[in-house]
Amino acid sequence: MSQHLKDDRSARIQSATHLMNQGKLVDTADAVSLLEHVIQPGDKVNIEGNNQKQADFLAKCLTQVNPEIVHSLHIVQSAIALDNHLDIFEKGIAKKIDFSFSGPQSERLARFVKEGKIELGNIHTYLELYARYFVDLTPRIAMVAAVQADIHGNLYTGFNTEDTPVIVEATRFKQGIVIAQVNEIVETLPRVDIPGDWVDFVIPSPNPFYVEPLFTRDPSLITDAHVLRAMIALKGIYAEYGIKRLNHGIGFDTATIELLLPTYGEELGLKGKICTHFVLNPHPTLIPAIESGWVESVYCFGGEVGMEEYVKARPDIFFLGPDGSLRSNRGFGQVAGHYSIDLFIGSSLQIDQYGNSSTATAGRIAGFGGGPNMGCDARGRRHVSEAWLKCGQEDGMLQGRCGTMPRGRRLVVQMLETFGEKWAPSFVEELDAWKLAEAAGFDIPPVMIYGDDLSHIITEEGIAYLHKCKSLKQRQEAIRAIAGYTALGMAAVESETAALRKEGIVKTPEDLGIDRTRANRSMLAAKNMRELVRYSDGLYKPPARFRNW
Amino acid sequence: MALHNMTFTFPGGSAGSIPKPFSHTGVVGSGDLEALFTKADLKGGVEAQVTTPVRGYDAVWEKVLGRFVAESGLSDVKIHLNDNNATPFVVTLRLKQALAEAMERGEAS
Amino acid sequence: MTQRPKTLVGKGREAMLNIIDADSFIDGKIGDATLDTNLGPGALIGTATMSGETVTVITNDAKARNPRFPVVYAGIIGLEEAYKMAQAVYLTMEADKNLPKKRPLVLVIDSPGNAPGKVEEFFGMNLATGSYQLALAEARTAGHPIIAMIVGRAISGAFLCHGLQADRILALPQTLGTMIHVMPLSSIARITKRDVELLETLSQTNPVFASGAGFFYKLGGLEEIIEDPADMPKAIVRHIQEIYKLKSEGKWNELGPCSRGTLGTARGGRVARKKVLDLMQTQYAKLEEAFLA
Amino acid sequence: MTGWNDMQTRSFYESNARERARYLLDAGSFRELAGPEAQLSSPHLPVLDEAISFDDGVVAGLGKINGRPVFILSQEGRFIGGSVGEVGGAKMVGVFELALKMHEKAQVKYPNDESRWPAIVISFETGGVRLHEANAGLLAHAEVMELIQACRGKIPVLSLVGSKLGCFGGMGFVSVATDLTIVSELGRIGLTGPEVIEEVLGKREFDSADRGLIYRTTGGKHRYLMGSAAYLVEDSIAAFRDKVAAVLAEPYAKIAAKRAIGTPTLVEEQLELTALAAQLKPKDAYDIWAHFGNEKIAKSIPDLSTKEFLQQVKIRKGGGVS
Repeated sequence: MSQHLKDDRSARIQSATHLMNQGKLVDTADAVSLLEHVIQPGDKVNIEGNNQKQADFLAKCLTQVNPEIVHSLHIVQSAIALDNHLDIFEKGIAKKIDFSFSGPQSERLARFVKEGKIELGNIHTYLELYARYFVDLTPRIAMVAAVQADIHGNLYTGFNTEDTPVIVEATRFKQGIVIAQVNEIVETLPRVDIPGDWVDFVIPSPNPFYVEPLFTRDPSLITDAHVLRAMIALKGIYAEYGIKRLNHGIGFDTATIELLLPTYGEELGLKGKICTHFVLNPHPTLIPAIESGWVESVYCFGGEVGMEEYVKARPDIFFLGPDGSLRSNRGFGQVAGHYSIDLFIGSSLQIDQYGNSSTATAGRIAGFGGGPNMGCDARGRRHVSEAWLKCGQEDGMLQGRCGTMPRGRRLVVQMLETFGEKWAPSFVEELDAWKLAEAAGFDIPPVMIYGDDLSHIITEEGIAYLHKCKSLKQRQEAIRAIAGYTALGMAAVESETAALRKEGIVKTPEDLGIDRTRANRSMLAAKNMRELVRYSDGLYKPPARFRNW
Repeated sequence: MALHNMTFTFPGGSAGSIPKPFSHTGVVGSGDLEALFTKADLKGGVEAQVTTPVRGYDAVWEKVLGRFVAESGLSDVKIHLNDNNATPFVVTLRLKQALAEAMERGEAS
Repeated sequence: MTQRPKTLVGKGREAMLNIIDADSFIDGKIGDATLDTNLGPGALIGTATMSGETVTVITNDAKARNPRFPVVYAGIIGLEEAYKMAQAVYLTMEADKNLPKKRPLVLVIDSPGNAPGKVEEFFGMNLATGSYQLALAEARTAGHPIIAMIVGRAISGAFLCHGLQADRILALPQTLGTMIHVMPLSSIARITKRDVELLETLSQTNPVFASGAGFFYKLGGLEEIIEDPADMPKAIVRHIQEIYKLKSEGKWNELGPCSRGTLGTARGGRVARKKVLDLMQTQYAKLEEAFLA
Repeated sequence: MTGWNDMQTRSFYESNARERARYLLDAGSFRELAGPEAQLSSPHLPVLDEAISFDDGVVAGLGKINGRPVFILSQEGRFIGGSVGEVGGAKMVGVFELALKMHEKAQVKYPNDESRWPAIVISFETGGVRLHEANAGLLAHAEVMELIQACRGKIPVLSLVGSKLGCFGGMGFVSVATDLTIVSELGRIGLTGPEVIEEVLGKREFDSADRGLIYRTTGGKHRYLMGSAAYLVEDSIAAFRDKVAAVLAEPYAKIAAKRAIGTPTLVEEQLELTALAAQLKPKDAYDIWAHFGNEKIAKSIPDLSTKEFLQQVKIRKGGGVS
């Protein structure tokens, strides 16, 4: 009985040996047949779907299996990104899902859940899901993507390693089966990212796997409003706390901060004092800061299309393999983001009166990705940094929880305009996430960052230093004070706001000594993609749709 | 259907009117607006006229403009805004930039 | 019972032959010069007579297809066509260079557009259509009467290229299938994200974006609508005589594109244009002295 | 606020229409005509619920460049794509009419001093006709073409293209019909927009999302290499201004000698190029660049800086079949 998983694995592999030629290679044409041989009904299956890299060929093959042979699968994977990822539910091939993030498929996913086509397990953060791979969501079958393989199954995942190590390790070490789609078969790999004896089958894919240039922000789309918010953030938070170790998210707001370092940051004399160590993808907008000597270290969750050569040429900054190219392991990236950064800064769609925020709307199940693991105070953290300690010492409610014991605190910052597109208010009494929870039958509303983890909010009205508040009531007042002309903001009481400003819990741009009229695009270190390329000495090669020359 | 027009009047402050006969700032791009300040004898008051495709936010416009007028201390100025979906943030930003330009003496426009 | 006139859309050659004196067309010939008739087959060009007087005719031939440029067919004006048209205008000027009386150019119009191709953009379709327009504008001021006769489609860039530089523009009515516009309302609705029904309603009272000869008439976009195709030769000859007269009297501001701007205001169609021009004149008058000092 | 000197180093591409108009001219010399204070916005947009602008997206005015009177027109791409409507179109017409008027007087007053005669500078940023008032916009194009011809032999007319939206549609031929065009590598000039070409030819033949391809097809470097743009300058207001000033210091005949179109000889030259187009059947602009002697650098041309490009490139001379 204790041999069951091992025997089952051997039997499944045995059933497919006739498809193998030359070591572990299986012909592209036999891919569907292979899946029908090794996958059994009810299996937990991971189709490597990452934030960026996609095992798209295998995802497509899975839609083509005979549902009478392969059905009722339980999909456990981080990102639901491709149409094919949901097509298998329509065909009955898969039944249940546990995942992290579903950006582009979020509307369809919500519809499928509502129509009963999908049994929804849980929505996780990346780290949570990886953790569960090793506890109760271990894949029986993993279908991963790599750049190159040899006939022995050794894999080179290259620039975009992302989830591959964690998936393969969880699967193979619990007697599961690992299938890899690879862009090409070579004799010698530049480096081995996954050892061959952890991989069972290798299939050359007809096209290179799909990678989305998710972190490329064209500076020409940055507005004066972004510039003002970035100035507020730099002066009121980065400089104030001396933030050296941090994460930046995907949006234009943080891209603007990156582009203001060599200009406004320089002017404020902050070089060397802030933004020295990043945990983030290789953002093209970070190039000017790197080239101006601001940055000492960058660890990446994944790659970014076009940044390959640039990253390779900056071995002092990025983490490179022995072959000289980037190794990006999302598992380690998320751990670094959870434990070793002093500031997380992101944007949200909505913030409620208590400071809880969410990107969920009634018709979309978007998931969480990595945000919550960085957008929280890491309760298990014990090492000290200046910024962390200062923020903790300012905590207005710490005494109520810990007595006289000093404790640090991560800065968790939300940066947003009080109104979004089409005058949609960013500050609301109640999050739309409640409506989604009701419609989709969740136990609790999906919250990206909880109010008690949030330390600061930046809007055009200024900064609310929420962690300084001594009560929930005061936090609510502080939120209203910077909520502008939204209904919530209109409810602000002038005398309360004045008191908060006096206490330094709310600061307006004027309080911070920021001249709003200087907030314009001329402040950007690079105003377009071409200037980013110039900064990189021609090493950055943007994808076609971003190249305007 | 037709563009939405709003007119508001505010009590003026003590800073007086603008030095030039008129001052213009901004571009009516998507999510943006232009502001035209004109010197006018309004018995110490300020008048603001807004033209926009956006409806249903008259109260917000009034607040935004009222706060700007109060903070600026202007009087005897007519403000015209041609808006194309600018958020209150952008409106405030442009008003402040327009004021800075209007108060500048030097070069004639 | 008289036979109801038929549409001439797609029949530029037939329309042109109906306009000129019978059997008078000489393909490719202008003065002593000869055009390469293989070039730009969509542009049918030659010399003919009207009421016995020599004219140059430039016609869109929708039946021709350019073997070298695959997007040029059905009356589309391509690179070759536009340069050939420009060549014809210069040859016409050359032919009458030493004569006091300059022969008319009659443009027979039935084109859906300029060639929308990649190769055209590489080499510059803008240069080709611009060349022809400048040539026409030059010929006009050199004394050649230029008449544009819209018999089919006069659409957007094609109309600008071939037609709008004329001294006078005449058109068959919309009932005969003529199409004059930048874009059909359905496309305007799609691109401007407006309801097509709304645009249709608005176009009843404002001619500024609607399609059709009547609306262009109101805007001063054309001088006259000729109800019956049979009347085209007579009307063209009449306009040619008027143009000769106006030019001899130096009344240039009653001819050509800018005069149609004034005409548009007079017909109640382009009122803002005049307001702008008047204000600019007034403001300029106050500045002129300082700038000439 | 930012002064004239600071604005000189500003990106031309980034600058709005009024900034371009004001800072191309001598400091403090710009006088706007039919400016925003006159509130001459389009009468056709409100019924369509489309935002209006007090300048209708065109800045018209008068100023000086190194002392010479210069009429200026500057289009604003951010306002409905820089499209030409009735009011904006009329401003263009008005500027030409006034320039012709001033020219008459100037040549009487200063018969031997061209440097005191007016010039016209147009900074284009447009996709052509404004569909909301399409017919009026179309007719305005024809008027401007008539007036460009009317200025020939009298008034230098210069086109500047280096703004975000480039210069397309009918304005594509208006710009090339002037005496000469000054571009930056970011400027784009054409007739048909990329989306329409993709619609006609298919995505395989022309992918309108491939911005590099669009630049190779219509961008400043290509237009300069092909000879339809006379000068290629860096992307700054000063670079454009300096080139305009240098051009306007030349006698008119020398300026007009740079024309891309408008003479029988130039038609013959373009016809030769058209024959080359038919023969070469280029898939990409690279093929054309290589044909004109740039085989070795063709592929790297897009990445070259303006300076490197000007040093290395071989531009087309005369006709096409060489």
